Amino acid sequence: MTSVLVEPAERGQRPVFDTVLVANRGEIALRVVRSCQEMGIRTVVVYSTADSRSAAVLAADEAVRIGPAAPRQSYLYAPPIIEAARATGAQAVHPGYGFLSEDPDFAEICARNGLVFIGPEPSAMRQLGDKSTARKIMTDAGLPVLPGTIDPVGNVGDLVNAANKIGLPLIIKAAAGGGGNGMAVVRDWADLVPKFRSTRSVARSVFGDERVYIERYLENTRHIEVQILADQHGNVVALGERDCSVQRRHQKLIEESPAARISPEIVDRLRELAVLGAREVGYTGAGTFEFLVQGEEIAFIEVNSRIQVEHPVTEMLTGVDLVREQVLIAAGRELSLRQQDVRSNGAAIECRVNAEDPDNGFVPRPGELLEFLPPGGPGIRVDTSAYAGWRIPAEYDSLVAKVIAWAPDRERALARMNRALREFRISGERVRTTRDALRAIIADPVFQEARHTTSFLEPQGP
Amino acid sequence: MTSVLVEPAERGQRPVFDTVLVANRGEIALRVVRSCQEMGIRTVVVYSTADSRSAAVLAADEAVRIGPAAPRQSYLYAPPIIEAARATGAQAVHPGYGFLSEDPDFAEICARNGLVFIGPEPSAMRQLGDKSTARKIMTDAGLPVLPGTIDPVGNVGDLVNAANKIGLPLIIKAAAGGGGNGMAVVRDWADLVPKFRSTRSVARSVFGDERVYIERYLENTRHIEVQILADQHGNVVALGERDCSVQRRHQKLIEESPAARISPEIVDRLRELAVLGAREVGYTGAGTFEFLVQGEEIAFIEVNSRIQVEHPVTEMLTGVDLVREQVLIAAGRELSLRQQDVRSNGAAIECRVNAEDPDNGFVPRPGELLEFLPPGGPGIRVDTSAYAGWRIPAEYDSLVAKVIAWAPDRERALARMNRALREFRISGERVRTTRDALRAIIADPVFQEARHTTSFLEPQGP
Amino acid sequence: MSPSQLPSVQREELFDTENANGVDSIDAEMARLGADGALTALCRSVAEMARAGSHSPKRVRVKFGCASVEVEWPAAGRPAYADPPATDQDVEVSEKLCAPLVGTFYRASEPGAPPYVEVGTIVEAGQQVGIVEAMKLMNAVTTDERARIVEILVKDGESVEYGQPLFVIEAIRPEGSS
Amino acid sequence: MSPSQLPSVQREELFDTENANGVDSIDAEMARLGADGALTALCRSVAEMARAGSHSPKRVRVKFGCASVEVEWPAAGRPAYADPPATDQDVEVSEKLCAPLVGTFYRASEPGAPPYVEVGTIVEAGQQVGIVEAMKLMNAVTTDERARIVEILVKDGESVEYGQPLFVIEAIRPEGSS
Repeated sequence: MTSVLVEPAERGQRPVFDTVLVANRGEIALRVVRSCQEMGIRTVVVYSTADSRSAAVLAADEAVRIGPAAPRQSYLYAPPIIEAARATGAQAVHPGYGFLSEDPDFAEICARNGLVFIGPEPSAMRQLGDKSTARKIMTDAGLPVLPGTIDPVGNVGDLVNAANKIGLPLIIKAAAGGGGNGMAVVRDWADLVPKFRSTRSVARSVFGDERVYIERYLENTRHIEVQILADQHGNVVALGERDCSVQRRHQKLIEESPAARISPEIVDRLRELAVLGAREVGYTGAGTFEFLVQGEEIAFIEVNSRIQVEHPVTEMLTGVDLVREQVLIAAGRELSLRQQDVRSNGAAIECRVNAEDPDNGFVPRPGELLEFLPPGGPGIRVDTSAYAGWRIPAEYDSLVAKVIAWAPDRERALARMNRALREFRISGERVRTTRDALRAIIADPVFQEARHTTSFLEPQGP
Repeated sequence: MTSVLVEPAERGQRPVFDTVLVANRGEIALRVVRSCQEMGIRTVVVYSTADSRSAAVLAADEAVRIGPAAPRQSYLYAPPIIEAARATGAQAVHPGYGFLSEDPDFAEICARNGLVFIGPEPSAMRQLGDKSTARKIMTDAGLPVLPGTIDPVGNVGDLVNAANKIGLPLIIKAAAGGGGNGMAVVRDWADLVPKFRSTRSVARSVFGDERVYIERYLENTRHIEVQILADQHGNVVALGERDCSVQRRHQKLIEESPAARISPEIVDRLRELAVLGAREVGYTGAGTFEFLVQGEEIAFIEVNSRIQVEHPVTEMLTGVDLVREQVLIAAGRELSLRQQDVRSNGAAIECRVNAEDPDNGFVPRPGELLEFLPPGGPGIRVDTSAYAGWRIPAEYDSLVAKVIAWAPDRERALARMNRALREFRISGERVRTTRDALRAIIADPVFQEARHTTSFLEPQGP
Repeated sequence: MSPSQLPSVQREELFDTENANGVDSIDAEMARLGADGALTALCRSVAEMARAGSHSPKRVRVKFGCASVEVEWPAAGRPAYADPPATDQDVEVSEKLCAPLVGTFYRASEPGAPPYVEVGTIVEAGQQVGIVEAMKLMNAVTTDERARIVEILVKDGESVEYGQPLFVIEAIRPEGSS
Repeated sequence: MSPSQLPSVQREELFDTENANGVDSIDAEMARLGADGALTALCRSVAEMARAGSHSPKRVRVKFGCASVEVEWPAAGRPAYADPPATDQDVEVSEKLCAPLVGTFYRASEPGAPPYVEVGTIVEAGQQVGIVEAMKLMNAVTTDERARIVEILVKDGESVEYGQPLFVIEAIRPEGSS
């Protein structure tokens, strides 16, 4: 069944893509399908055998089974995805987040096969994907980075020299790492060399790249990021910041905007820096610049060159459909939005309801959902691909639903989120979720008064 | 389980109600529960035996079964509702829409029992509930009304005299009528007396009040209404208009705002008239002034002295929580919003997904919902009390879910609504819904170009 | 009665084929069949009636003297959140006296007065056993038949909902019936 | 369902003949049947009732005197939207040869060449029966065992998904085996 509507905003303009292939799964695949359908674009969703009845597959115009459940043979495996695009006549590929979304090789394979990769140029992705290179470029562009090594640390001698200059605590990071993996915090000189060795060893086995670098580790910081959009015509717009300080296992659990108790001057500065950085690498598409903020101190961490899980927070505040903008930018359109047109209204917060056990280190607890009744009503948006009777696959990440609450101010947004989480009926055999843990965080005076930092859920530090 | 949050916006202020009783069912009962919970107010939902497992009952802090399925013995029957309020310690009663919401006697019973009725004063409700009286008052206030009789028409002689002055077509309306009942359009002089007699007869038997009046009938009009809020301190604010021209059986099916192709001057005039009329009757609470618009001609029809089904359209545009405002006004608070603060952003449209058969005059087709997967994602709000496995009771109205779509402009709001309706999976044994009929209307060029009128779905007129 | 209504089948309804008061003779007849034969006859009837319907039954309960058998089938393709049996049916359970409306339950005509009934009291058909007060009106709770009060479920002065069970009673029937 | 499938029935519980209620003649008759006879009668009743439905029962409750046994089976019926059996299992069905990856299916080595197989062709284990082309690479489709081609499900040049059935085959095993 195809949409009966021609995308109205495109009337009289040259057509955007006729068909877009979504190379992802879960809620983000459905999210991309939604924007494409609203634009009058036909959608093809690829799926593994574990996702046969996913909501994205049900909603798409067409679906192609590309492999077994194992990501390496399906969502991480380029050949069947390209083949599916060819077979269905897709002109563009949206990679979502995770999987192949930040893989410059995949972007190049798409290009070689005549497919538009909906994301930045492979060269920009390649530079930003390597943390050492990204640090170097952003330092050149004038972004503050934490004291640390620009070049990877190759041996213990260099390590000790650099560490002496930087001081403790410091963090050892794999250059190829990401998503909370391949990093270790050193608080004691005795741990320096052993943690250096173990991190290199992990980096070698997990990322196939043993290079690590070190930098000052800031305790009790806030993690603030800036959403940008950049077109192929040199226009870069910062859409606003998101505070993602509530994390478990270095992974975000709650995101909100505006960043509470962060001064407008700092926020403005972060936006300016993000735009500066994006121009420096010739960034195109939607992207996120991540920073640590401690008092008046700002430090650039990294760029995520894709759509973020938490992008709806910004959409709720600005009314901008970020996935739509990604598609338009990839099609070569000029941004219709200028910096001075960006309006942000009220406050929004996102909670990630994951199939995890908060009482046991947030270990995944997937299974079949017997009861699934997401919240609704005023100010509530839910992005999910789950439904009652659906089995959360054990093979992928544990995100089940994103609940986003908007209200005129932060306090009411928190009250609304609390109401929504309370209303959310979700249960299943063996399934446990973060729902109640999220409610507890929302109700915590530390969070309510915005005195939380990245160590809020992990008081002993990572 | 009670909310762990104190309503933040009320901090340091004198408390609003501790407990509110919701004297309604279905999605509006859940809607009221939601706002109350966000305000830190405990909620009690009353329910009939047909609604034991309704989503409102599940979400409420407490629920009291007040009678069997028949409305006259439950939702329309004051004694058990008052008793339930007493037993649960409620201080206020929210009547929702329909049922007892516009019954001044019920409002008085509440007052006599020490309960705050969340709605206008009984005197205002009484005046506005009688169409003849309302016409008189609004004419005095300077609102244009269609040529017609101010006083009810008592006999055939008066009827013919009045009809000669007014001309054809005209409409005969029961003074006590409402919701599309008790009205007849006369296009032919031969029909005048028979339709007068039959309408009186219907009015007598249905409303227990045979008084009818007549007025000019406008064909091909737009039905535009204005949402107002008025506090007990003389402040009246108009929050914006809604176009509700798409109707079946004189009942609304699609509502949107802004009213497309209606000049800003007309919209401004309607807002001014609504504020004028509200001041005239000393209106308090949330209310809606309904008008017919044809070209530059405006005619006041009636006031709905309660929350409307389509109130989310205005909430999406303004960010104002209308139910919250109702509660605050009933508690004696002054409106925090002034006319100059009202901001309206983008375009919103609501579609009513009813359990009805569009191919057979929209007759109700309730039953058990086997599949129920409402849409989500950006710009979509769903208000429903349904879920998979729930049986839509045959005893009540056929509304199953309200889907509201917001976007920066009307064309994108329509595209978004089309996407959302398409995504909406709803089915059940014997159940039929308006989903596909709504999609067809959204896709109709007449509607897309906003050339529709109240006779859009009934080209032959009512 | 249609087979689809089988879940609420009462023994009397199933076998009272001749007249409303013929319970004795049917019971006697059943007794003559012997336990085995009677059970066989009973279950065959139930099974046949169940098969006759266009839908499968959801639950069948057969009560026979001190023995009862209840079989419940899964709802075909019924998703989560299925409604429990409607309360309209719950309140029809003959062994309970339920509140006729929302209000406050009282066991006596006024404070300090002796309660209408105690556990073990035998009441006649139509006899008042309690009061539900609503909106300052006293609504008598009465029995339909001669019965013994087995249990009093609600405390004096407690709020009750519509249809909330107040008493468990046991009907007392003429000798020979059960 | 046969009585032997009644899991966890405690015979001791069933035959607690101490009866709180007055034993009428039927009950006395039941008692006289003895433990075995009564059990048989009850189980037959259950079995008969269970068969009345089109599905296996979800719950069976047997009450006898003051003893009761309730057995509940896990829901066999899945709720709406249940996953169909995973395709990982589908592709293991021995009677079908499925696509090893997404691509274009070809019956012959090149355009104009004779097809690898036709319906009725008998192929040896490991023999190529078709090609799935993906990313300009030719992936051979082969059989695991000696078999006869029963049906060819996909046309030459058609796009196929991962795991999509291409051929129906029938294994040919040494005589004596089936």
